[in-house]
Amino acid sequence: MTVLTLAKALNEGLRAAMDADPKVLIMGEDVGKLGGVFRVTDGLQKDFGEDRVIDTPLAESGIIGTAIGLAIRGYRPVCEIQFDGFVFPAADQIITQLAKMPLRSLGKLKLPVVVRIPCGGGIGAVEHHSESPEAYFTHTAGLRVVACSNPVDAYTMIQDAVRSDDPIVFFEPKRRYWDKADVELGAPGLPLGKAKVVRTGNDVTLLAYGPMVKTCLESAAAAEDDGRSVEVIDLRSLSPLDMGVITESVNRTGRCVVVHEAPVFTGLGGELAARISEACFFRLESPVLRVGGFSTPYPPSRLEDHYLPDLDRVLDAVDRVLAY
Amino acid sequence: MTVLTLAKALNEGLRAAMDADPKVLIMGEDVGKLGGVFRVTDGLQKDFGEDRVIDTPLAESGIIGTAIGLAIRGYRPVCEIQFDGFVFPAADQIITQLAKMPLRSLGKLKLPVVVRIPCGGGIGAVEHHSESPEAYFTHTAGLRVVACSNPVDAYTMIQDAVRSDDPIVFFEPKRRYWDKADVELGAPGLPLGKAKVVRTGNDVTLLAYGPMVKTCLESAAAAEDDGRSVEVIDLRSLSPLDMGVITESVNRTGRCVVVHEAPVFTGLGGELAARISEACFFRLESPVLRVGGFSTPYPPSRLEDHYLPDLDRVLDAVDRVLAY
Amino acid sequence: MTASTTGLTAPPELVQLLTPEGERIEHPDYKIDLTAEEVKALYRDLVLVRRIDLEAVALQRQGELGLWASLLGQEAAQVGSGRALTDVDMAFPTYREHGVAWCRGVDPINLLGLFRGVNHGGWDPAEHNFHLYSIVIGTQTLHAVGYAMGIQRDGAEAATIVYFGDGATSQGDVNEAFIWASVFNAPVVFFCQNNQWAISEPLEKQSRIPLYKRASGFGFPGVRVDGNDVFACLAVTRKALADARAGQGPTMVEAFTYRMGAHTTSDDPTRYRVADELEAWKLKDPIERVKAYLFRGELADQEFFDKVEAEADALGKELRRSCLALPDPAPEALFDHVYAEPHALMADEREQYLSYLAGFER
Amino acid sequence: MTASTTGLTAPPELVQLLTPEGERIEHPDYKIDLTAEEVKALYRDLVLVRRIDLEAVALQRQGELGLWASLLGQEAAQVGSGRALTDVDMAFPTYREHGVAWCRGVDPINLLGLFRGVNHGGWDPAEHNFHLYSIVIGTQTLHAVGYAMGIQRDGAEAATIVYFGDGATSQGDVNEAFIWASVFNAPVVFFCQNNQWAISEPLEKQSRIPLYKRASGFGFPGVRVDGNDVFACLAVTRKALADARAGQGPTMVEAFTYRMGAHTTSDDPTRYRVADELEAWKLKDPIERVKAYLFRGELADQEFFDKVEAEADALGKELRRSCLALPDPAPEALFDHVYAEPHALMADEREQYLSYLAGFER
Ligand SMILES: Cc1ncc(C[n+]2csc(CCOP(=O)(O)OP(=O)(O)O)c2C)c(N)n1
Ligand SMILES: Cc1ncc(C[n+]2csc(CCOP(=O)(O)OP(=O)(O)O)c2C)c(N)n1
Ligand SMILES: [Mg+2]
Ligand SMILES: [Mg+2]
Repeated sequence: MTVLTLAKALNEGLRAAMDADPKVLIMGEDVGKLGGVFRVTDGLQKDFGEDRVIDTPLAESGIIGTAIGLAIRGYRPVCEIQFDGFVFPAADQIITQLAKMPLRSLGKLKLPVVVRIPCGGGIGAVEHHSESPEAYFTHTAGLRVVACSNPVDAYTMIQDAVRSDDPIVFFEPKRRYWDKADVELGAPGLPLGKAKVVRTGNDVTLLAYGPMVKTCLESAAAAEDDGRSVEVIDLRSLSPLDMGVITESVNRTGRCVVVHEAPVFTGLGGELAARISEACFFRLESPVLRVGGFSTPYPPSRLEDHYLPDLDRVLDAVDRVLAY
Repeated sequence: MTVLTLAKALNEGLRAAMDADPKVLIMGEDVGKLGGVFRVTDGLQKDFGEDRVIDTPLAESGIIGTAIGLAIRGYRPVCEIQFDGFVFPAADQIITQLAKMPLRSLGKLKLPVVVRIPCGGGIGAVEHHSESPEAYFTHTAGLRVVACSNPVDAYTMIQDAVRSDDPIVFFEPKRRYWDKADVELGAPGLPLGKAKVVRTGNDVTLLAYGPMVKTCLESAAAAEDDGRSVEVIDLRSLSPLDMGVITESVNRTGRCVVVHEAPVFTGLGGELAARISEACFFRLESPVLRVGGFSTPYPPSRLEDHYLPDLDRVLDAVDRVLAY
Repeated sequence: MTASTTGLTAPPELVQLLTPEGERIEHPDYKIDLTAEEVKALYRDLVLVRRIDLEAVALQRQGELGLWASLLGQEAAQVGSGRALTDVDMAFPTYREHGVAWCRGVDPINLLGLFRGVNHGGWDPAEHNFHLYSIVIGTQTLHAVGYAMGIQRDGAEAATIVYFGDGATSQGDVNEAFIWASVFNAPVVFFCQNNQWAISEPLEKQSRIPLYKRASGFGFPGVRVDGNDVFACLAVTRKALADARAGQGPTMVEAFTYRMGAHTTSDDPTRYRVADELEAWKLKDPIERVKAYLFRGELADQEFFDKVEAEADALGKELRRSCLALPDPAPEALFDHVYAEPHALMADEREQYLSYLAGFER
Repeated sequence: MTASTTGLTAPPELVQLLTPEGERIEHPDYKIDLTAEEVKALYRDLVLVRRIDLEAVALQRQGELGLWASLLGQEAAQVGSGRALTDVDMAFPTYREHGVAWCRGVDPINLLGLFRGVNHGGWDPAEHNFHLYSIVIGTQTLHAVGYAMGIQRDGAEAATIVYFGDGATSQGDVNEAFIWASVFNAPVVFFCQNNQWAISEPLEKQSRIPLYKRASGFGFPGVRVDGNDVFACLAVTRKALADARAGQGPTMVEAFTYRMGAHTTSDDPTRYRVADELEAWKLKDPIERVKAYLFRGELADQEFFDKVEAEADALGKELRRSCLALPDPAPEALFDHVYAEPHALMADEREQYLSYLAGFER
């Protein structure tokens, strides 16, 4: 076991993936000498060379578009989008090409492209550096969307993502990059599509992913002091959802709160609430509540503590579902 | 009263808007001599000149980006995106600029830009010509999103949209372009943000917008033959939602089905289901069900009848909510 | 913007090896030596490709296809460039490269399947090194550059060609593709068929200078070729591909041609362009000049022309037959091939829908 | 890719009017006649702008700003171009144009507010004809072209200038902006500050030829100017703006300069570039050469320099004071200005959140 930060766990995972398969490439802005602005690709260009770790021109559409071409030629590119807010110039290549080309080819083409996106707020950044654009991609059929929340998952999930033959949007919780945990290098993890109960409880189910898992765990711990038994599920896979784990839990607790940083309106929380409301209709003792970002652009950093779900807002929602 | 097709109603609405305000411009691919591929801008360049009806280079990001610049200079551009599937090259300008710039300016800038998008399927078209991308925009704070479903609304809604000081994504149901109705030229309509009960009923509420309103009305008529009283609401405004009209209805009927062509997963139906489940928790006798596109890319046209919600699928959902 | 600034009148910089009258001329940079058999083969390609196109237009008119994008007038650009490719080269088309598809050996029924709506393409790009059609303008240029970067990494001696139109040159993606190709010195040929129109918009809406000059702004060569001259298109593309394979990086080829038909079968060009233009371009027909050349040089006799005509008739007939025989996809095809690996939601939706359908049978 | 192909060594095509040693030289196309007072005013701008920047860096180090993007080394490019603008011209900046903001009369506290995180900009673009900062690379180039198209429609005699970096030239948007500007002959000056780096990536990752040549591919003039020479930047930009106002369309200006500091205060340039380069560019400092020129020509005395220094000290102090005094926005500001007109969801969320907050006070 080695103690690794989440960023370093991704780095080790990428290294393992590159070692395992010479077709794996890394491409993006500043991923080479700099090792990426978060150092996730630190040292990889030095060890694998400029042909496999490619500093690209400053153009996100170009990054995804050429990655698709490389994938058609048999490569497995892992693309870094420098910050969440900069994925939109690549939206067309992701939505109309990456997601749809495998079907267009009736399965003759596989596009094993991973799009890594550091996401979320809470780091005091300027505009466009704190967003949570996952719903744009979960709404895009043809993509898989996953989010890691801790170093252990980060290490195995990135390897699984690289190994998958489907295009994957891979969200990394940037404010958790420096969180540490014991990671067993070389060991496999829970499969990519699986949700994980990260804390068991009986009264309420909290659903979260990425940066909000930690927040929910802290909320659950605080709720316990008030005698409330809160279960926390780390979704890990946002598309598709692991509905089995989710409904088993909510059918047991009868109450559910979904927590994410993205704006609530048409966010993933709506999908979860709708599905759970249907799947657990006779067991739900309260509506599924959602705690998330407001329906505003991500605010200036001096307001982000108000914008982001935190322990208090999660507990407030727990109170409210319990009050039904 | 004049009998107009939906396309012609939009044309008359645009003409009225251009007459009313010399700052109103039209821009897009083929909007000039050709009058747009659906003829919505037919004759406008002839009457208002090339400076006000601008055939643009073939670049959607350019269309929205320059429209923003024109709006900063005091113009009110109405942009045409030729087909739903071609809005994605403009995603960045819409999401990071058009939607966010007013807040960035703390309200000093208004961006009265209308982005017209012919949307939806059912016309036997090739790939990218039949999509329903509304959820990408409803999830984008800073935008208003509306959809017209009939000539009467089309005529007034497009004028209201042009008059609004907020950026608006305006969806037009392309397979209804040739539907006709009596339109009173010069008359105002229901305000842009309002939903409309287009058929009253007591047993189930159907929520729809754009092309699916007609489908739902037909379903409601068919259901009546089976003795079921189905209410149909045309949302008209997708963001924000007119929740008052919606909850009043669902609280009355106790049952609700949302219908849209877009894939269900993380679509607008999820948002509606989540909100209604919360707002009408004690009145709902069944979960809110959703009928929509599958979680696949829009299929080849020989499969679209299977993909698109139709009378039978809507009735099936009505049966299912009534079976609870 | 006058016609001459955008080069609507044939400019001197145009590479031409065969005049509209079928006269062979020489160009210092582009030598080509074709045997009679080779010229006849090109003629045959041109005729058959045109026939495929005409048959498809007819099928669309009769409701058998949802749409068709005709290549009428662009046969030489497509056959010339298509025949310049070797087996190891890879081609990325738009939605109009039926002639290139033909040269790559792709059965035209595949193209008809797409426009009929039975699938979105579905052929195997690797089988003939011919990628799927791309409808979102310009996207394929980046795919081509990425593919070319893969060729570099494989150490292979091969090149990529990517097709796009005059309108497409305005898209960000196409310009990004120019940048990547130049920065990475990728083995790619940018083959722009300037057919003068992007639906209803004339070239002036996309550029105020001749398109081939765009390349110079990115630091690689651009050349304008008579797009109705199959010899010139072959020679210029061959050289560009050879340069690419030899590590000399990208070239942009502007094939100066004309869209003789409507944009697609849905379009009505009478709304935006004058008949005169069309008449002028008719005199530059890509097939007639090869025929004249063959006649003039007595390289082919009437029997040859008759044989090609008969072959075209047979091809058209066979295409019609196989088009009508195309089966509609089964409903469960909705859920196939969206993902390469098992997918829970796909399985759910599939099962639910099939059981819903089964309900009707009961 | 060698340094010389991308022009990392000063190439002959560089427009320079003042050498690094402070010697005045002439250029046939760019004449400029500056009085001593005018030169002194430019000197003052340069010094004050640098001071604002240094103070901001210090404030960031002390935790008062979340981030700062330093303009160190780029003062001449910004002041030269900024002072070329007339009141009616409009400027569209990136996130680094603090010097241009200064020239436009924007109070620097506005810039600090953004980097402190109290807002995303918030000044009134119309007040000083200086648009908001743009962080998403390249987006503002299209805004500038659209604005210029508005100028055309107004029949106004004005021009637009848009700033962007060497890295930005790779974005699709920037190239689309070139196309639109050229097709519509829009009155816009594309001012590219080539500071040799896009975060850690050297120019070679964006282009294999000098950037100013890009313009030729789009059919308008490009010119490279010594970006550390405030006279040359002023003269070249003035001419480009005058051309634009006179209906001659766009010009691209590449200001050849160097980013002396880190990309932003979050960056660590030691990971990717060598100290030598920095040392070489120190000799080309934009302020020193004006000072040398003023000295050499006895146009200013020590008193003048002292006065400017004192003014800079006062400005820095005042900036610090006003930065520390910036109030945090109230929570309800979250919901303000998202929409211009009343919005039901905004009102709901606002009310709910404020009543939630009120719960803590009870
Ligand atoms: C991104 C995008 N925008 C718009 C369209 C609609 N459209 C289809 S073809 C076309 C014109 C293309 O012109 P050009 O590139 O010259 O190619 P041509 O059709 O002449 O071969 C347009 C605007 C599209 N397919 N993709
Ligand atoms: C679309 C987009 N992608 C990535 C970034 C992250 N980023 C910020 S600045 C920068 C480099 C910009 O380089 P250049 O254009 O040369 O300007 P400079 O910073 O040197 O002034 C990058 C990649 C961004 N802001 N926007
Ligand atoms: Mg064309
Ligand atoms: Mg730079």
